[in-house]
Amino acid sequence: MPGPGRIAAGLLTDAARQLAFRFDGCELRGLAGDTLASALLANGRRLVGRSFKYHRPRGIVTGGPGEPCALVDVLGESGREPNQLATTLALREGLTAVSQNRWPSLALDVLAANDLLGRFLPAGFYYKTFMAPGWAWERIYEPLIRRAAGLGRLDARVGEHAAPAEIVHDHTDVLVVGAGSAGLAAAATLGAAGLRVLLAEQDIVLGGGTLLDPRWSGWRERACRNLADQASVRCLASTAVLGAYGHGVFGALETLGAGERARFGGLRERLRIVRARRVLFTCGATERLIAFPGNDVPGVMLAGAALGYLRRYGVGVGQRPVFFVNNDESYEAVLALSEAGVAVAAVVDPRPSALGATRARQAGIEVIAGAAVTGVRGRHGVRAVRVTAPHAAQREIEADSLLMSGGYTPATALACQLGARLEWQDAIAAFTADLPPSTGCSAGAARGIGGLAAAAADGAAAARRLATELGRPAPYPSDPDLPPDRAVTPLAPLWEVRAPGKAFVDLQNDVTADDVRLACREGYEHVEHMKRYTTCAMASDQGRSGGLVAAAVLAAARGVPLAEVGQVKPRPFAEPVPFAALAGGEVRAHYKPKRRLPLHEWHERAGATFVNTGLWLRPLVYSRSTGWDAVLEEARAVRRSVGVTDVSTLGKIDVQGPDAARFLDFVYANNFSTLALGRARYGIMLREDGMLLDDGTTSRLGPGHFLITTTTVNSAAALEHLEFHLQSVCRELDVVLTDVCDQWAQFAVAGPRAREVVAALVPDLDLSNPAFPFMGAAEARIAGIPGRLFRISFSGELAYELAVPAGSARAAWEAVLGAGQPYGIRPYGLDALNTLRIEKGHVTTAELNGNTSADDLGFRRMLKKSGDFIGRALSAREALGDANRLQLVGVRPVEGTGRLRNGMHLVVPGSGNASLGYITSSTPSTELAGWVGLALLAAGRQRIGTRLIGTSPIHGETTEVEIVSPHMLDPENARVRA
Amino acid sequence: MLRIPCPWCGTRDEIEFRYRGDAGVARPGPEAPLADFTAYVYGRTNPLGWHLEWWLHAGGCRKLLKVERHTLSHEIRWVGAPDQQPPPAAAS
Amino acid sequence: MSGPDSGITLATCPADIVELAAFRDRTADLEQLAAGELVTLAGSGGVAAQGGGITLSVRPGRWLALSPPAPPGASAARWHAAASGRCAVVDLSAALVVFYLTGPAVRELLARACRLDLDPGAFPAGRAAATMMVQVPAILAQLTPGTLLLTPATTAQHLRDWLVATAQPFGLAPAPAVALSELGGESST
Amino acid sequence: MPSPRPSAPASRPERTSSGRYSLWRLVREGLAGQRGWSRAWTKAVPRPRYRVVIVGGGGHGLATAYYLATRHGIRDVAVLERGPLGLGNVGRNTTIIRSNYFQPANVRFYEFSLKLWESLERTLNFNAMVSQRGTLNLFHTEAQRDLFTRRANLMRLEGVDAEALSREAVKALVPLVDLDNGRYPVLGGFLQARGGTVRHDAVAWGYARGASEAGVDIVEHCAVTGLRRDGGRVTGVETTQGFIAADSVCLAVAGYSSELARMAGLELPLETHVLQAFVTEGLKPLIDVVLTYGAGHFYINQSDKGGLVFGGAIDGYNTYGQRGTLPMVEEVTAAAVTLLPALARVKVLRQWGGVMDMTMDGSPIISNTPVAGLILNGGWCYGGFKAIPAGGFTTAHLIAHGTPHPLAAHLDLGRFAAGRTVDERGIGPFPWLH
Ligand SMILES: Cc1cc2nc3c(=O)[nH]c(=O)nc-3n(C[C@H](O)[C@H](O)[C@H](O)COP(=O)(O)OP(=O)(O)OC[C@H]3O[C@@H](n4cnc5c(N)ncnc54)[C@H](O)[C@@H]3O)c2cc1C
Ligand SMILES: NC(=O)c1ccc[n+]([C@@H]2O[C@H](COP(=O)([O-])OP(=O)(O)OC[C@H]3O[C@@H](n4cnc5c(N)ncnc54)[C@H](O)[C@@H]3O)[C@@H](O)[C@H]2O)c1
Ligand SMILES: Cc1cc2nc3c(=O)[nH]c(=O)nc-3n(C[C@H](O)[C@H](O)[C@H](O)COP(=O)(O)O)c2cc1C
Ligand SMILES: [Zn+2]
Repeated sequence: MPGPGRIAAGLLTDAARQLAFRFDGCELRGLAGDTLASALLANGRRLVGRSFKYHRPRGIVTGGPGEPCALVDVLGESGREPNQLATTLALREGLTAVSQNRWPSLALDVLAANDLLGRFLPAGFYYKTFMAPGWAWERIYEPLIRRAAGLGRLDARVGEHAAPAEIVHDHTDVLVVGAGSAGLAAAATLGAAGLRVLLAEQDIVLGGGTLLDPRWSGWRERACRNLADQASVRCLASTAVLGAYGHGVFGALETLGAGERARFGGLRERLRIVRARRVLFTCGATERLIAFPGNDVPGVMLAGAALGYLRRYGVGVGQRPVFFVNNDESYEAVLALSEAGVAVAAVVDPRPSALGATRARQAGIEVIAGAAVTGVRGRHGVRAVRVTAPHAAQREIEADSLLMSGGYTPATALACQLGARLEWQDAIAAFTADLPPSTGCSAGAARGIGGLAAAAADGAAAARRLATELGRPAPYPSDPDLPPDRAVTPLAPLWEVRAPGKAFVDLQNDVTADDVRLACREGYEHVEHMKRYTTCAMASDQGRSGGLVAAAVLAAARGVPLAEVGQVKPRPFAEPVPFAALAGGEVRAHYKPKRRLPLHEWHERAGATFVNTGLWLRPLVYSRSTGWDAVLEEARAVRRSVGVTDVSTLGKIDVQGPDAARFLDFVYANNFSTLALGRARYGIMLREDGMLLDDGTTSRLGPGHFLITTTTVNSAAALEHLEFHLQSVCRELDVVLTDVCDQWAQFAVAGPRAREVVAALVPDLDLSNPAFPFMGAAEARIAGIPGRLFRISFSGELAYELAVPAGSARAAWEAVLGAGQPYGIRPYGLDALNTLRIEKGHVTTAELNGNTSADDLGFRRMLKKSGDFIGRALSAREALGDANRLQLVGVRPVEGTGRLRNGMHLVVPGSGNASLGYITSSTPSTELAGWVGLALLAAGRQRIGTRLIGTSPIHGETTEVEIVSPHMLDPENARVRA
Repeated sequence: MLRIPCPWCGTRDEIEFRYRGDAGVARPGPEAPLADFTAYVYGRTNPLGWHLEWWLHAGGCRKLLKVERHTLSHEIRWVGAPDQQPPPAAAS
Repeated sequence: MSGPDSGITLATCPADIVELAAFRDRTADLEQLAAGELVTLAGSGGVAAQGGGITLSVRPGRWLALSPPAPPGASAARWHAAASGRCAVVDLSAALVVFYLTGPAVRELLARACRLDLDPGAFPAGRAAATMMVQVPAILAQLTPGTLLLTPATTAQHLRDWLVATAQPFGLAPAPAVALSELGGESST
Repeated sequence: MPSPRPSAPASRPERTSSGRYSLWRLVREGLAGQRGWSRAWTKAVPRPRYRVVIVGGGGHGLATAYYLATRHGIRDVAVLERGPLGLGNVGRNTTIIRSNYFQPANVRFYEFSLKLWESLERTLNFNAMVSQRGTLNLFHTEAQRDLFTRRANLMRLEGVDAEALSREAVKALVPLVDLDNGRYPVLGGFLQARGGTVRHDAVAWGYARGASEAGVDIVEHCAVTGLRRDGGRVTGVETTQGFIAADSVCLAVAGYSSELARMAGLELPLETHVLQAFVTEGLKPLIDVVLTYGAGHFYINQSDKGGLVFGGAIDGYNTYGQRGTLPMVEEVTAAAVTLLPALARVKVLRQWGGVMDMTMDGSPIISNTPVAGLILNGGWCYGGFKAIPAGGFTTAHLIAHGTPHPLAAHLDLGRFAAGRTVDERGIGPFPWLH
């Protein structure tokens, strides 16, 4: 067997399959089934890392997810992954790990000097210095501190595509958290009652505490087999419940084994979102440390963890351990190790007598009762242990490891997240949590029940209660052969041994008992203040093994009972979780859906450059070249002859019903009941606060049938706004709203020759002005396709909008191009559309920015004089009439060469820097000389005709501009009516 | 995560809904003075406790729901249609 | 866990889709209309397949009527004529894309995006629901042979790409388009 | 958790001074076994009356007290904190300071705050680790670029630093950024180099120590349960430690503003919403600026301790629950992995929330109220940490003079009825959308 420490057969290890791995460069061997930690211990490795602040040598302290010290960086296919727990990291062939937080090497670490300076670096020292000179913090102190702080170093190798990740949604009657004896018994009971059960176990195997006691292997195997046979029960090993989120929702992280991982294309973890009617916490208890000088020296470990290493991996922690324990559970570890042939040097037990001690003595092990460990010799590893007993000289016992246990603290974090109250239990010197009954309950060690048999019984009992609550009274599966629990002597609380030297309460953040007392002395005496001042319990283990100890030290310093001090608030996540797992698959290229136009492929082939507008991909310009030339060519084609553009992204809402007109009158600031059949009208929607929400044309297709169009950007908001008001304020109205955006492809054909082009497509419609005037709307067969025709114009030219079912978009579009060919028709994109509308003084969301009122944009006359509508009342507020509000104006450079920019501010020449407003949209003009722009300007309308300075400091540009009417092109609207 | 029992669709995750704010405020009639509209738009009781609020089931049936929810425990004790009122038993 | 061999088949199902929405308290009119057209309207939250057509209801007072593809607008026009103002008729044939999923692993696949409880006990054949999947609207309708999935046309590719990618581990068999009539005439609910 | 309220001593504790902090003192104490340190602030027991009672021992309450005592010589002041001080939003925020705003009046207000931050350590003799590492806002559309250009230009006109960065410059500053990130490519960024972060807890402790030193009574575990009025005027506060009379009462209770205002019969234009934050395990230096994503709700910076601190948008429904939720985890981490794919394997450690007073226009309120003598400091939304120095400074001015400080005049309560709302992003009266 590889490694001197491998003294027995392990439950999880396969002695026949050796694996080679590297740690800090040296080749080592372990067994299949090992964790990195068990393999290192088997190889007699004690020193595995350096601590956060003092850079003290550190070893492996626990056997699971609560590990504070044995964090390593792993070098793998995805680069260098920091902060991996050696205690849960499954060993694999070729695994390469390096220790953290040391330079140049683990054995020799320069910053270990901090340890010698330790007396000058107490908790919170940095709040008291580094204050002058002011500039020095960012340049000198902070970089030093930041480099020293932090644990692992990230050096990720990022692929082109998102690494596989997935979120799975689960539903169950009862979520059972933890598969120890309590959880297994509970799941069996619930399953027997026919309830859907999800049993989540963080460990790679089910069993919990039963894995540590061979007498239980038979029971465990039967229990697992029985569960596997129950259709309504799902058992998930390697699945840690991360957080409890209320309404029966839990997050859980499933870590995939090699097989699943391969099947799911390299998927490493899977986030499960579980919805459960009830939860049963059988998540056991975590062992806690004891604070004594040197309790951080490599070789000092939790006793329960040592038992775990022996049973699970057949690894003996050290050849000559001393135990320092205050509870009988830990004697299981004492006896197991000695039975396995390990020479236990001695057991130090603060209690004068205990059943466990008697059993140990019978096994020929020395137990020093009523005693305490007051120190440890050895820096890179335990060499001897100092023991002080009353009326006895201090002893130094040669040893290579020190196995401690201060007792077990029920795992209450998840219960607390559900609002459980903590209750102090003297018997176990810890808090238990009592859940609001409607959510579920705890059982077994999780509520302080000692002993596997007792826990199993407790789990089954709790399960029966839940089953009854859920209306499925459970049968009584009598469990005859539970191995009996041994009688135990209660533990004697022991938190700290006061003696010279650093006694740690937080092994990762290097917080000592003295730091806690200092915090208290300085007034940081509330447990949450102490935490934040000392950083105790803020490390990656969240103070699992030391948090309560720190609280106890604080209680002693304050002279109040620990029950009064309480413990720091637990939060998700129960275990640190990779971003990738939380994010799931909707990242990077899949971050948001791509909303594609019915003609997306056509635009692509036509060489369009696309732009993101919300989810939409829209053709910006039919050219790959950025710059204005291509844009102006498209725009000029419209001004001179004819162009066609795809406006299918506009929101389209179908409105039907007897009260449709009344509804529109209420949601629009202008009138629609007066709109004639077959006509369209431009409308503005306000918010109740009087600001513009959206604008667009609405057409009347029937007496009780309208079609609303909204801006692309606001379409979702507008639909929601309408649905909300229809179902609340207007709920007496009989109206049906339907989003028909995806049903219709819509194209604008614009330009002096638009009529000829469209006429060719709609032979059976007379397009002459009298027959189909500006703002006409009609059902029509367009190139044989049943569709709709509107005579509306955003470009300021004679224009028609054609709507056809999206499935026929291609046919219609090509028909338009065909009909337009004689006139040199050109498709134009969003940029050209923008150029055209700016010249015309038409607004878009750049001007409808949520702070502009109808009056600001020159729509005052549109407001209904009579009748209520959304936004009417608050439009009357004094400040909305203020003449100094920002109003819409046009802007043109005085010099033909002057350039405008969006975001340019307008200031009075020579009178300082007070901004009077800013340019919202600008473009080179198709017909006017130079640039034109729209601006929102204080008292803008009064300033028309005056000159201001346009300034863009970040570009270092200024231009003299003239303020003009926003309608810079064809102000008398002759073209649209042509 | 909230799970909202939609009377039409059954209990659904919060992400399917769009919050629409306090359902305790009613829009004043056309003749009401400006002050009433100001209160309607800006005044909120914002209680720490039971709150009557609008949720639009945009990701489901697109119905507007009136929900009575506790703003600290997040318990939902009543869900109804816009024209319904929570039973007096529930009313706080 | 079903193995890769288990398989999922993904097909499109071309159909005309017309939304029939009752006006205020006039659901009766609509049922009358449907009866006239020899169509059974599914119950709320249900789907009913019958005589080559399918109706489903995921919004109170509204039904989606799926029928075999006809020339653009024809199906809607037919309903419109028949309804003559008794209810709102809206053509959504081009607005929604219909996918059809079959195979033992379909529920496992959908559980990776759909937040509904699709357990046969909770979502048996005959049930339909509107929800969200991978950030886009989705209407699920459970038929005995398989699952219908309706989704807006402009984001359908996003959902399709996801279905194809996520189905791989379960073994995806692409299938030719299926006709509505193949989806079992048997009526449910 | 059992109420950790310490058994109140019978007699009032002597006001102790924590003395001056300095490197030399650290050395002396190091040699003397750290015995010489005393409480940073005195744990006061309330007197029956004060000239000014400030409700809320958060950033703004403590800063207000500090400036009242040190700038206006008003020392007869008590800060009443329901729990232990500084565990509200000041103790749970993502610590970003900046002055890049769209409304001129806001730029001036937050810039004044930034100036106060720049000298805070020396003012307070307490190192709050003000770290001007820069705040970088990325943009992904032309429309966003125009908006940020408008803002940056305004800042420059107001004498505040702002610069536009190219894609390349963004990459150089934060190499982890995936410029093309598959969906919404980064087109560039806007940097305020003087923006940065501050060690949040230290802000509360530093102001508390300063105020206590200057004679203010800081009373913890004293919840205000009622506001006593006489006619239209406030006369004092009912508390869990009895009635305390006061000439003026200032509410600085953030998320609880409505609850307190209700005690005076007032309804405020705000709602309480939760904003969440997250932190990863400690890492060696990785990100040197405060970075905000423009195509989704996500921002991130690295604490001096090494944890990546990040957050997103508010949950979007009224709540007083200071807890995190799953949908927000998904939303924020998805944006994180999209913008910074290198973080994929970094482990998120903890998730929490804070409840904030979201106003109807997204801007704060520093104002007199219809109740004489009752002053409101609130409506801080998710941006009130950076405002603590200026908020305290201008609120102290308002209390001392009765009239608003010019820099905060636009933040009055009357603006809603009058239509003078200060809506940074034009969202409208929908707090859950701000
Ligand atoms: C997750 C998160 C991230 C944030 N990030 C930033 C950021 O990056 N930058 C930024 O500028 N801002 C940020 N903010 C906002 C900022 O934290 C707050 O706006 C600001 O701290 C609020 O002011 P405050 O410190 O006075 O509030 P708080 O610290 O909440 O103080 C209010 C105090 O009043 C007390 N109180 C309440 N009721 C009573 C009562 N009845 N009696 C006595 N006392 C009472 C509370 O206990 C609390 O201590 C963030 C907020 C959150 C939650
Ligand atoms: N080291 C030891 O000797 C030891 C340790 C624990 C329990 N025990 C004995 O077992 C008895 C009770 O057994 P039990 O079943 O109540 O507790 P248990 O410790 O046997 O089982 C609890 C299980 O819950 C799992 N778990 C914890 N948090 C989890 C999470 N967030 N998500 C998923 N799984 C999680 C643990 O991995 C463990 O397997 C105890 O009373 C004690 O006597 C002994
Ligand atoms: C800037 C910042 C950094 C933080 N860093 C850590 C950390 O390194 N470790 C940790 O456990 N918590 C960290 N926290 C979270 C706190 O532990 C705590 O969760 C938060 O202050 C909210 O308090 P509460 O969880 O007790 O309600 C940090 C919080 C903030 C605001
Ligand atoms: Zn619904």
